[in-house]
Amino acid sequence: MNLSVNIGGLGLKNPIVTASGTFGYGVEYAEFLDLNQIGAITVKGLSPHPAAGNPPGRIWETPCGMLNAIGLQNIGIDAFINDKLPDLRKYDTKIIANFFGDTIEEYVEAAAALSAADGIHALEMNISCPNKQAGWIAFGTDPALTEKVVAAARKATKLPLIVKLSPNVTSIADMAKAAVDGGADALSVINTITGMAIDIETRRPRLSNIVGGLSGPAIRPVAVRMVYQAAKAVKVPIIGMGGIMTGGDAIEFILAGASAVAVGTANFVNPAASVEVLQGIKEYMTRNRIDDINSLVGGVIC
Amino acid sequence: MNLSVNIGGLGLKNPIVTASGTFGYGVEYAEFLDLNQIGAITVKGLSPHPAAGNPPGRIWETPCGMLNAIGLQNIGIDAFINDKLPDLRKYDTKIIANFFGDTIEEYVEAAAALSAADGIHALEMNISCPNKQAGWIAFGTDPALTEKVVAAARKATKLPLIVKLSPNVTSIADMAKAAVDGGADALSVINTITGMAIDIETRRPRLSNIVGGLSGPAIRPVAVRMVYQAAKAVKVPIIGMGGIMTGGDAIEFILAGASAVAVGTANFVNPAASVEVLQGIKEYMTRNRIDDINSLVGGVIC
Amino acid sequence: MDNGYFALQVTPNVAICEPVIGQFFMLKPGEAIDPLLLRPFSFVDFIISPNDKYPNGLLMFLIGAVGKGTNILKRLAVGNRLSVIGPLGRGFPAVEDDENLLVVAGGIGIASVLGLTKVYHGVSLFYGIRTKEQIPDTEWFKYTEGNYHIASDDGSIGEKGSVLELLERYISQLRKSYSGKIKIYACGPHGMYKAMVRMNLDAEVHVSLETPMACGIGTCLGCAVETVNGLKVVCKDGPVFNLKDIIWDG
Amino acid sequence: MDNGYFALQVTPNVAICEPVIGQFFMLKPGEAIDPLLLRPFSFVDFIISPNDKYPNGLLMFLIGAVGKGTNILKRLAVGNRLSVIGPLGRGFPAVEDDENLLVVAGGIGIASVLGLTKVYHGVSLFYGIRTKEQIPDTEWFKYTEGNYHIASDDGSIGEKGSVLELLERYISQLRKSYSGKIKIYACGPHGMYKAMVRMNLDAEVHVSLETPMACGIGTCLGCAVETVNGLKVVCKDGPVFNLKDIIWDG
Ligand SMILES: Cc1cc2nc3c(=O)[nH]c(=O)nc-3n(C[C@H](O)[C@H](O)[C@H](O)COP(=O)(O)OP(=O)(O)OC[C@H]3O[C@@H](n4cnc5c(N)ncnc54)[C@H](O)[C@@H]3O)c2cc1C
Ligand SMILES: Cc1cc2nc3c(=O)[nH]c(=O)nc-3n(C[C@H](O)[C@H](O)[C@H](O)COP(=O)(O)OP(=O)(O)OC[C@H]3O[C@@H](n4cnc5c(N)ncnc54)[C@H](O)[C@@H]3O)c2cc1C
Ligand SMILES: Cc1cc2nc3c(=O)[nH]c(=O)nc-3n(C[C@H](O)[C@H](O)[C@H](O)COP(=O)(O)O)c2cc1C
Ligand SMILES: Cc1cc2nc3c(=O)[nH]c(=O)nc-3n(C[C@H](O)[C@H](O)[C@H](O)COP(=O)(O)O)c2cc1C
Ligand code: FES
Ligand code: FES
Repeated sequence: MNLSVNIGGLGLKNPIVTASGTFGYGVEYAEFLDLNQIGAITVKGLSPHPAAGNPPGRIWETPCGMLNAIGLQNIGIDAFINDKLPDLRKYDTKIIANFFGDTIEEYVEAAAALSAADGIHALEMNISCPNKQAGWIAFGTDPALTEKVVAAARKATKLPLIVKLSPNVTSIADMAKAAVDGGADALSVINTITGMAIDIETRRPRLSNIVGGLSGPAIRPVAVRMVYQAAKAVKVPIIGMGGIMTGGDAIEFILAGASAVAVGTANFVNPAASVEVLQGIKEYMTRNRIDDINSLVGGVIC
Repeated sequence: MNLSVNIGGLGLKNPIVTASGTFGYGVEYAEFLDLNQIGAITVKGLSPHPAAGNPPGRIWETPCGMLNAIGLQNIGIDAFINDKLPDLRKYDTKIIANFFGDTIEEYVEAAAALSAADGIHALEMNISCPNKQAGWIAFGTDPALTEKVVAAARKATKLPLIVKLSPNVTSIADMAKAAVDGGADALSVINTITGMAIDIETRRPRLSNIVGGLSGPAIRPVAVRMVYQAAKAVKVPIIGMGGIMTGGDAIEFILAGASAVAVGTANFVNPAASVEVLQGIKEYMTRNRIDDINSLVGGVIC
Repeated sequence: MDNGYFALQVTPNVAICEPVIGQFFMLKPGEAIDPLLLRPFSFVDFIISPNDKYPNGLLMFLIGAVGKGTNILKRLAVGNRLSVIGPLGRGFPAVEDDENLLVVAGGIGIASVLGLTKVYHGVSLFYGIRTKEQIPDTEWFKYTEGNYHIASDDGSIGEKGSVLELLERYISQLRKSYSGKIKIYACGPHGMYKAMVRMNLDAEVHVSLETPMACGIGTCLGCAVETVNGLKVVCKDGPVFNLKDIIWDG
Repeated sequence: MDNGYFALQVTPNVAICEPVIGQFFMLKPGEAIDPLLLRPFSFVDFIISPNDKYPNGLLMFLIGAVGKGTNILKRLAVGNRLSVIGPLGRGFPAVEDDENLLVVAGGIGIASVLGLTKVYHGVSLFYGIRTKEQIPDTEWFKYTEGNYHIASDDGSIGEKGSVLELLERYISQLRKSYSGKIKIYACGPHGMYKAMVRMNLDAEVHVSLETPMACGIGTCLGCAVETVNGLKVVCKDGPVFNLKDIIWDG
């Protein structure tokens, strides 16, 4: 059974990736599962300088989902490279560094700094966090600006560049095209959907940031649709994500057009979710006599 | 306790509305609840001519939600006026006629025909159905076209004109402004979010239309956020909807900025959901010593 | 019963209308919002006249645990509460004295038609299943007075093969002595119905259709099927339809 | 027990590490995806050494049914399976022999600190509740050797009013004879902690914080609190913090 996939130059032994922000810096999960078993680990979003993130009131559970407004808290690229990467290098899995900046210059700075480090196999560019200010959000919602910031980062790295798209847009196809025009080797689809919850007793938003990002099974139908639409719009491979809990969910994304899948919120529900999703994929393939996972990609019959 | 609200000229005895497409033509629910108790009934979307809708494979349940691609099947405006409206007139509740057309001309035709009938108190203009073709979808996603089609319908009716917005947009605030600029007296926020599900055994989409609209509790955080953003962008009253199951959910929308709320998918789960939501609102007001529901509108403390 | 099917007894807390075989009820699996929608189920039997033990009668269901909702129903304990709406839809039409009724069930479809054997005592039942383990208590076939015919995919019970072959043979046998109207009331997978269409049986066939449902009362328009008379909703215009009226896709 | 609190016993199917009082476990209410996330709970007691009945020991929880997840836990039947992660976080620091420990609980906070009375036999417990009905079995207070002080909002048990007043009086009494270090280990609503800050108690106060959690292991960064040393995550840096380190908003 062939499970290996190629994501814009990044070869993975299997299509299971962990979603950024839901798997820490990876090493924290070593006690719950064998990290060597998963295709790639995407680490928490990194910025050139450490970021404190939003004040408390950062998560809230909603029907079959959760809102988060962590605000991209992270230890910064230098600390990641010095303190976390040496440990990560010990595992036989690919490391995808998710990154962001507050300006185009910072995106370039981040891409360059991460590319210089040893043991990072690909970059995932986050232009789609719903917890940032209106100006920033345009990176992920205005196609012209998307193309511009992606092109700038593209020049700063030779690593496979994956651009992570926001679902909070009218046309995911247009955004996908803009990212590819900017030079993306692959796309991650989708980041969280902007949502809000209010405590009716205190009348305050549940999140200090007022709005946050919705993730989990609740958003899966939206994510599958966007993967389908993005895959029809561009030729680069797609990492599909949004509410994947089981192998069957992963197959749904692959049939819709994803070449790999990322497990996100499910890691909180079960720290070993990623390997269980992989197991489920294998069982499905065995049951349906499928030799090569790549033969399923985009296989939905419409 | 004052529960009455005014939605752009439409006076309701209480803020409970039924969402279009989830309450049939209203009369079907008379055996499950006292229709006189609800503020308004919004009927299934009507078009100038009867419409057959999409082929079977029209609904599919998803985590805490459901996808539908009914495709706006309806008996047509004439049959509604002749066969359903006489029965509806017997009830002491307001009737909102939800309508759509395939072209601007048809929108105008529909608005005019419904305005001429006796017993319709307001029109809700649907420019936001996710099961229509790309061209049609622009009515609800391109602000310029939104303004244009709303302005055309505006001229065809003297009834309060409520415009129902699509959540499948980058900026709900821009869409809200466009609808108000076109002459909307009020807004309904939100229609369903476009989603997709695939049967991994047959590899076929669960819906014949491939994509459909996601509704139910899963989408509530997105709907609350959009009501909040729309309410900040425009001054007209908003009917909030999306996953309301309980009185508490309704209060969340009201605090976010809705002047009334619509109960949709919940009617399928419990045909008497609308009156139970009303009951829950009353209990909340009693417990919190609130005399006037209007004092809660937009009351979230940010 | 541990053959994949389980029995569920519901004691309504208000009086219910007497249901017709082929009608169904919507049941909510649990109080949670996931699964969100009620699920449609036919009844296998009911007690309608109030008695001391069941002041509002009793509804009996036979359910196959196939997914999320049915598995929750399976785990219900005595005393758990359920939301129930029904009886809904249109059941099997009445059979006249001069008509010959044959009942056909495929798999869990037995749940929808078993009641016919009680109403029409001694009627012939044709039952197709995958394997012996799946069969509910044969006690259930008592009203057929021994007049039942089983076929299983693996031959572990009854004849090996398709129950439709048994049916076809039975009909040609019957036709030797009987020229009146034969009615077939069937419930099974849609594939079985399509096979029946191809067989062009010398009988009037009524089948109970299964589609996903949301409202169960004809308002959501979600359970539509194509018929020669245009789109119909299974929950209200059906679930029982004349087989010849249905337009099958693919 | 029907006072809003219920007891839950969990028999792990693998050996667990010996937990420190103040640590917690994440429990998944049911197999469903709604509620989605595990819920954090301290333990009131545990058996760690394997015995015939409990080969992997036993965990005992005391839980208030306040919402969706806790109500599902309340309805669990013997034999139901649960996902459990733990012990997690940092518990209450060890108390030295020359220190005087006082334990304070508000409402269901008793669940997190009751274990201290077993570890530090005879320690003084201060317990504030709304009303008599809420109180768990007084049998639970046996390790205090009678040294417990109750206050209720409605005066239905113990003194009427705030348990913090009892505490304050007790401390000033104690100070007449004792000048060493007094440590207070507390668990209760955040309002109680803020009141303790205002009272400026002559003691080192450690409290267990409660926030919504997703991962419970420090990776989601969702359970952050502001401290004088910057943002900390409750699940890993806590849940026990020195009260003076916490920055309260509003
Ligand atoms: C009128 C009617 C009467 C029925 N009577 C019975 C009965 O007496 N006993 C019984 O066991 N079942 C009966 N069914 C089928 C039953 O409704 C489904 O098995 C049930 O809804 C599946 O729910 P689930 O949550 O377990 O499955 P899901 O997790 O929702 O899905 C599991 C599988 O079931 C299929 N499915 C989903 N909804 C339906 C549906 N409404 N009908 C058929 N398949 C569906 C899906 O395609 C999927 O493959 C009846 C259906 C109808 C329409
Ligand atoms: C370290 C720690 C230890 C705890 N130990 C215990 C214990 O031993 N016994 C016990 O009964 N409870 C304990 N709690 C609180 C318990 O986790 C919450 O009561 C529970 O998560 C609520 O879940 P729910 O689904 O019933 O409520 P929900 O339906 O999710 O919400 C109901 C209410 O509970 C509040 N809430 C939600 N999550 C939490 C949370 N994590 N902490 C506090 N309040 C919350 C919400 O604000 C809401 O008002 C502890 C919490 C923490 C963080
Ligand atoms: C708590 C949390 C933190 C996240 N942080 C990041 C992040 O730092 N960078 C990023 O690109 N995406 C981040 N995401 C988005 C996820 O990577 C993923 O795109 C999204 O959650 C959808 O997948 P899921 O439903 O499986 O969680 C975060 C999600 C969650 C729930
Ligand atoms: C089965 C179904 C049919 C619908 N039909 C219509 C329609 O005809 N016109 C319309 O404007 N909205 C229609 N809607 C959208 C609802 O009115 C509502 O905006 C949406 O479902 C969100 O609310 P809810 O989550 O409470 O259902 C339909 C929704 C469903 C589920
Ligand atoms: S289930 Fe709603 S119309 Fe049939
Ligand atoms: S709950 Fe995830 S960091 Fe604490």
